[in-house]
Amino acid sequence: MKSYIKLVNFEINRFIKIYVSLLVITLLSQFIGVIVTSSSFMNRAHEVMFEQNLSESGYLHKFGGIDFTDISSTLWFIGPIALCIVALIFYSFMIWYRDWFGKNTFAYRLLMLPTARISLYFSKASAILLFTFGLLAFQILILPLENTLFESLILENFLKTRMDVSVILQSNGILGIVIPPYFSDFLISYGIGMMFVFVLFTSILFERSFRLKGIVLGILYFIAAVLLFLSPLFAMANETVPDLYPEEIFALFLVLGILITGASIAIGNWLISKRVLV
Amino acid sequence: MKQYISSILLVCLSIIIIGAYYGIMIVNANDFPEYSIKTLEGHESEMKDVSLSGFVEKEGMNTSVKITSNETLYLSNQSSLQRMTVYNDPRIEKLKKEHRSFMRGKNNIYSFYQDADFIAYAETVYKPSSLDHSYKYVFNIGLLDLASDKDISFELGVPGEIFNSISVLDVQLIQSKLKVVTKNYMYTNTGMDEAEVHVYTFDLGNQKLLNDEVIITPQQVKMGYDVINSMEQNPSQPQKSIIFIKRPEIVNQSEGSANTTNKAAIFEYVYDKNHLKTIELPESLTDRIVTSQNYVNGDKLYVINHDAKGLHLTTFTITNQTITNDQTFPIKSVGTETFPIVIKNDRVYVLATNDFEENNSSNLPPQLFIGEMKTGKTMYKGEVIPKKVDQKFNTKSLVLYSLEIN
Amino acid sequence: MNATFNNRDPVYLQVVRYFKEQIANGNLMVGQEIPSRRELAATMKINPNTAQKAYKEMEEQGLITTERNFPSKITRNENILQSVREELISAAVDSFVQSIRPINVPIDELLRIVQEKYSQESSKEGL
Amino acid sequence: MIEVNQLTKKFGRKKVLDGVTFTANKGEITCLIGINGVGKTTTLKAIMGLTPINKGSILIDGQKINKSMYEKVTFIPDAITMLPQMTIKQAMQFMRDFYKNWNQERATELLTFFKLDEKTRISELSKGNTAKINLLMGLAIDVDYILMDEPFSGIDIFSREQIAEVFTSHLIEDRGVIITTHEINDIEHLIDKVILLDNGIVLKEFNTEQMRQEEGKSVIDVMREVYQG
Repeated sequence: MKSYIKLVNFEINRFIKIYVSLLVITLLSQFIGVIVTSSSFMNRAHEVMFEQNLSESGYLHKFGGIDFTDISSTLWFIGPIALCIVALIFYSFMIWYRDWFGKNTFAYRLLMLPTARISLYFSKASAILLFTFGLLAFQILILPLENTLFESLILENFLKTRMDVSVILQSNGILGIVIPPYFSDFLISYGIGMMFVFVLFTSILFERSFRLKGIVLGILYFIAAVLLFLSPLFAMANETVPDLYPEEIFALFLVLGILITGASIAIGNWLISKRVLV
Repeated sequence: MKQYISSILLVCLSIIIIGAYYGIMIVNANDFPEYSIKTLEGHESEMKDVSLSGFVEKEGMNTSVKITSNETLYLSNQSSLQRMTVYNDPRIEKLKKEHRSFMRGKNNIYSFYQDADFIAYAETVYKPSSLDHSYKYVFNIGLLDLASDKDISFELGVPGEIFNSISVLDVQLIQSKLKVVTKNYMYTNTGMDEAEVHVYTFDLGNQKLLNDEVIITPQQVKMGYDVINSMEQNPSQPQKSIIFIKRPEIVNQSEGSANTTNKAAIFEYVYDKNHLKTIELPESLTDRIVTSQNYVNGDKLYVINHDAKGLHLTTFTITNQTITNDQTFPIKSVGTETFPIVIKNDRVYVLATNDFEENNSSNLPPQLFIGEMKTGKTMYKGEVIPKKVDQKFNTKSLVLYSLEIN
Repeated sequence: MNATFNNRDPVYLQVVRYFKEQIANGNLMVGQEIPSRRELAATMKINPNTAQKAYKEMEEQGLITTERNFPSKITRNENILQSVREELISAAVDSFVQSIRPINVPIDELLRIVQEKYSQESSKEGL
Repeated sequence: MIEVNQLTKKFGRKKVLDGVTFTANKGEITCLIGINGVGKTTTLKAIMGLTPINKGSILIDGQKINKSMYEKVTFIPDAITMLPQMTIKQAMQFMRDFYKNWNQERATELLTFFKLDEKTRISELSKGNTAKINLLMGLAIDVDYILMDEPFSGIDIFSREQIAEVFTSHLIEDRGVIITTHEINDIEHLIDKVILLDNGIVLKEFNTEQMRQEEGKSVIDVMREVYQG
């Protein structure tokens, strides 16, 4: 346990510089987005009002106002979120491969630590999870600041509606998925996410253990896990399977999720303690 | 300790911020107003059995609400799982609880028949045939014997031509035969809906289709035949007949010639006689029936219209083909909207909802009206208002759409 | 202490021989403390096990004495020291004779040359 | 004692090790010599559980390798096992964090002996110094056995001398050492035991002093006989 915590801490420290850069990029991009979008909206509004000789209310009647959804749908806003997601997915691979590649084979050191090797597996998974939650927390933290800035840049009358954080999160497709409105949904989404991290890790360990053959095994394992997890959906589409109640489907997904997670951890444990190569 | 600073910050901030966010969300979800029905007229005891359902909107989120004389019940603090079923028909949910295995995949309340001994189910499903993989409608029929808890189910192809879609109007079990009334839409070249009403009779013991009868032809349907909804709370209960209304055609005056179909009539299909009976309606109902809300309860046909004067409710007794009651209740409404209405125990209950459409500027709270059928007297009038004034919730936040009398 | 060893003779015997030479030429005095096994291994760049074996051999031959918890010392037994000297001289002379004999030098001439060379080497070393 | 018994390892269809059997004792320096092939390194990795084996058994003081064994036996590969961005100090801190029997005193002693500065980053080290740090990381754990893969290959003469000096010092004493090499010159006098490997099998196993005494042959003589004759 103690060495697990040390390893998690170690993994976090290893990525913290890039991670902080991601946060800074998000912060800058979103704030610049707020400023650029709102000031260009106000400029355009004044221009149009001047050219067409419109009053404020005339303009608003004709063109409408602005609200935070106009900000949160811009690339300034969505871009860094997408970047963070891609970066974390990419790092889910790199968190393993960086220990093997290059002339410094840190994998030797890690695998020779006097601790159960599954701690490595868990520490890497925990690090990914913490990075993800950190990003969510950061977004939730800066959103009200961005909203305040936005409302201060837009003249009161041009503001369609005032929105608070939860409304902003739900009004935006990507944000609504990333930070779901209900805590139970949050647990479900990130539970599924975590399951796929484990599946991915085990696939990577297949590759690290059996190399060329392992690539095939890893990909097959990943596909099998995905298909198995989605099998209730196939069952629902199948005529011969009796119709299931929503709670049964939910239970099925839950059982499958636990099963796949458990299997991934068990196989991962076997691979990392018995089969892995350096 | 210094080396742990990033991790500690990351863990703590994540937990605190995400925790706080969902904490606020949960508090907000509980932060819905309590509503009460404020009596404007009449005596409160009249409305103690009334429960009103709808939803409250807050910041783009809807949550279901049930308002009774003494409490406001929200369904928002539900888990994801509960939210999956909360919008389902409560009558179906009740059946599902009682007959879990039989009720699998059965969702349409109009497809059910239920009496003391049996639950029957008939629906039409569009699926590929096992022979040539062309899609066709089939009947999916099930019967549950409540005494033995045994059930049978079978599938039978819908005979005849290929239909565009089929909807089940009613299912009845009459003398061990299953009667399924459907409205079958046909493929047309004109793009117009063309439909006919069938009654299919099944022999459940031998799992065979005994009879397929067209009771209302496409020509008749085109002229305007509708099923009259039962006032009963549960469409699955035994009925001896199904009633259709024929709305009179709007006569093209320039044609000149008098049209005999230009007369309101109802058709009663009596199940055990396999017979469609035409019952003419009095002249006084003819022009009203075009826009009316119509309900059947037993042998009573209620014809309901709204206008500036109020709610005009006429009771037509089918067995002796006479108007037995005719009252106007003072419920004013804009346009031709239809309100949820329940007639029970010589009372008419009306939920005068506020407006669904955004651009309607009327900002009145929903009203509950209870009138006495016999005398037309207003027994109760009240409005649904929040107990406390809350800026976040104006009257538009509350949308009620159904009314139940327990 | 510096010695070079060949790869074909057992290293421990070469160490013993080195010590004998040092005793014979007086670099190691009677009763003098000698380095620990480890120090010896480190300075001579040999395996500590080999050093150990060399010391054991020297103890058996009586060249060094080891009392519990004390560093090993060169023996005070004059007889042994004398025999070491004799052994070395005799071995060196043996090999010298063996290599000079094929040349067939008269013994007088040989002794004269030896005397000259030997005093030259000694005076060089003296510088 | 490390007992390697009938160790067989295949890469694909090729047998890299085919029934390799030998023992390495505590307090001795055992040298795995092979002039080519990957067998030597694979053997060390197999002992450390860093590569699965197809057949055979490996016992360290009678036990199979497990997590607590890593406090008893350590492996020094020919590549540096620390992150390039770490300073030597951080690398030592890492070891100290994870190994109960990390001996900081000895680490400091080695650092002084190698004349290295703990503020230096791993990435800034020369090849010779990298090898020294590698050695330091292994030697500063109080282990019973040390396995080293080619500690002398590809580094400068002075670093080689320094490393060789470590072998004869108290840092090694009483521990069991297995080193691999393809080049014997520098260390001929340092080793107790030689295992000659070729094509995945043990060609000859002998004690160096015994070989010199009984047959008057140097290690190279034996190698010549075995590999060429």
